[in-house]
Amino acid sequence: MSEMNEFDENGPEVIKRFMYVNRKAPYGTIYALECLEVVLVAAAFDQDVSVVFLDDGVCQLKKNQDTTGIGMKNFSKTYGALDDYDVEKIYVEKESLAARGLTEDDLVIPVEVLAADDLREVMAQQDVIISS
Amino acid sequence: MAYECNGVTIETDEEGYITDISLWSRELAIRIAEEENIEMDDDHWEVVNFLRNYYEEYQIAPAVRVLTKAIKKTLGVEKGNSKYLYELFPYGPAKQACKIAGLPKPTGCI
Amino acid sequence: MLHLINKSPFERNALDSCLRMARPGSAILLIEDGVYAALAKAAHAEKIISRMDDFSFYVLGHDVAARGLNDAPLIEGIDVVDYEGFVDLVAEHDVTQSWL
Amino acid sequence: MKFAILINEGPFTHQASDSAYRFTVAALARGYEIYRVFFYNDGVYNSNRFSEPQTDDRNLVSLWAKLGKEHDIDLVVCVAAGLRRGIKDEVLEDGFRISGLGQLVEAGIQADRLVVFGD
Repeated sequence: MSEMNEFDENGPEVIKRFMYVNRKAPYGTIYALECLEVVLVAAAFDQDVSVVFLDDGVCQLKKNQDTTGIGMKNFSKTYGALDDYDVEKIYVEKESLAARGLTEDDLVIPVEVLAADDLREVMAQQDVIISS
Repeated sequence: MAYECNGVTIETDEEGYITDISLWSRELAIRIAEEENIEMDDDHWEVVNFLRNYYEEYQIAPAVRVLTKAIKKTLGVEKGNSKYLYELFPYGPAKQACKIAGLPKPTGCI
Repeated sequence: MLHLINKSPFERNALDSCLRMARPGSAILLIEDGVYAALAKAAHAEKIISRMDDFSFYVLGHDVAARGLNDAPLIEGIDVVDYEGFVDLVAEHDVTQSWL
Repeated sequence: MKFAILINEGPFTHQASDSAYRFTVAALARGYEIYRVFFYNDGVYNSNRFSEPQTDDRNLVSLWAKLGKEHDIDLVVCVAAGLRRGIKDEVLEDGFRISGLGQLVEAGIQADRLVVFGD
């Protein structure tokens, strides 16, 4: 198994701003889980990483998920580890939350809630945008 | 591959991680450790228990650097460093400690 | 920035979200089922027509033709490109965002 | 200029892989370098050498393999997504290789442009 540091020869001279955009709800499709897996790996490359949740993507962070009845892994707990992985820029679009009747208090982790007008500017500053 | 433990056969994947993590037990951990030439002492258990608690909370086996940092936070700097962890688990805290703890392969391996 | 939309506006909200989140001055390219948003007579046409001043819109001609839409009028002002034009758009813009 | 491509859907069900393929061919025609094509999510199925579409249909698996060979393109299949879906070395078409997700991030770092094709 290769663990971190293997790619150190590539960096840190190139630091790019990577944004991972989540627009899909969890469980109905695998995209939310596999995007999270990318983010956990991406965290090991000394890049500027941010994660965005908008549209149905905000539902990934809903508290109180209980997957025992559907037999799938409850990976909403894993968002709590993002801080340990040094992923600190986590943005949620305000309008998407409101449209789904949710507030910041409904989310599993502390996030930065941004209005579309502000999130737009953060998105515009990225070098690489990976959507799933 | 499989482990025999208390008369029960416990299946693993190709790399020796048990495939049904609900079948883990302390006895099994000792069996896996034997296979890895590790004799479990309190220090090994401390790390294995830490990993299991981490998994319980976050549903992932942490990458090595994350594990090291998290151990440093809870158990102190003399244990939260890779030298200490590699002394306990010579083939790596991920490869061996997670395996012994009955967890999947760490998330965040490149 | 270049935004890629590959969803029909009748099926998903990708176009709506893109129009909400994209910074004016961006380019928006409709591909695959996204090309249905380019039809002048379709119910969603106004969404694009009303934003013509904010964005430059493009549509992938091969996807239009494949869907039998060469005989349907497209919204005036949308540029039709081929795959090489698609490549040029990606090259011209620093970042490409796909609205999957 | 170097391009990297991310493909998140398998062949046949979704047009993503077709679009990515045509885009890649056009980028090469324009003289750009393709730094890497990374196959993720169901995109890993693009490497399954046991795919046998009808003979009058395009075979994306062999199209990718052929294009990769002709232009020396790094075709990388994600190991984690692949294992989940039974895509291992035993079923891998020649010209593809299996590697970690880090290869996607590294492509994002090294390439000037990353284009994502998916659903």
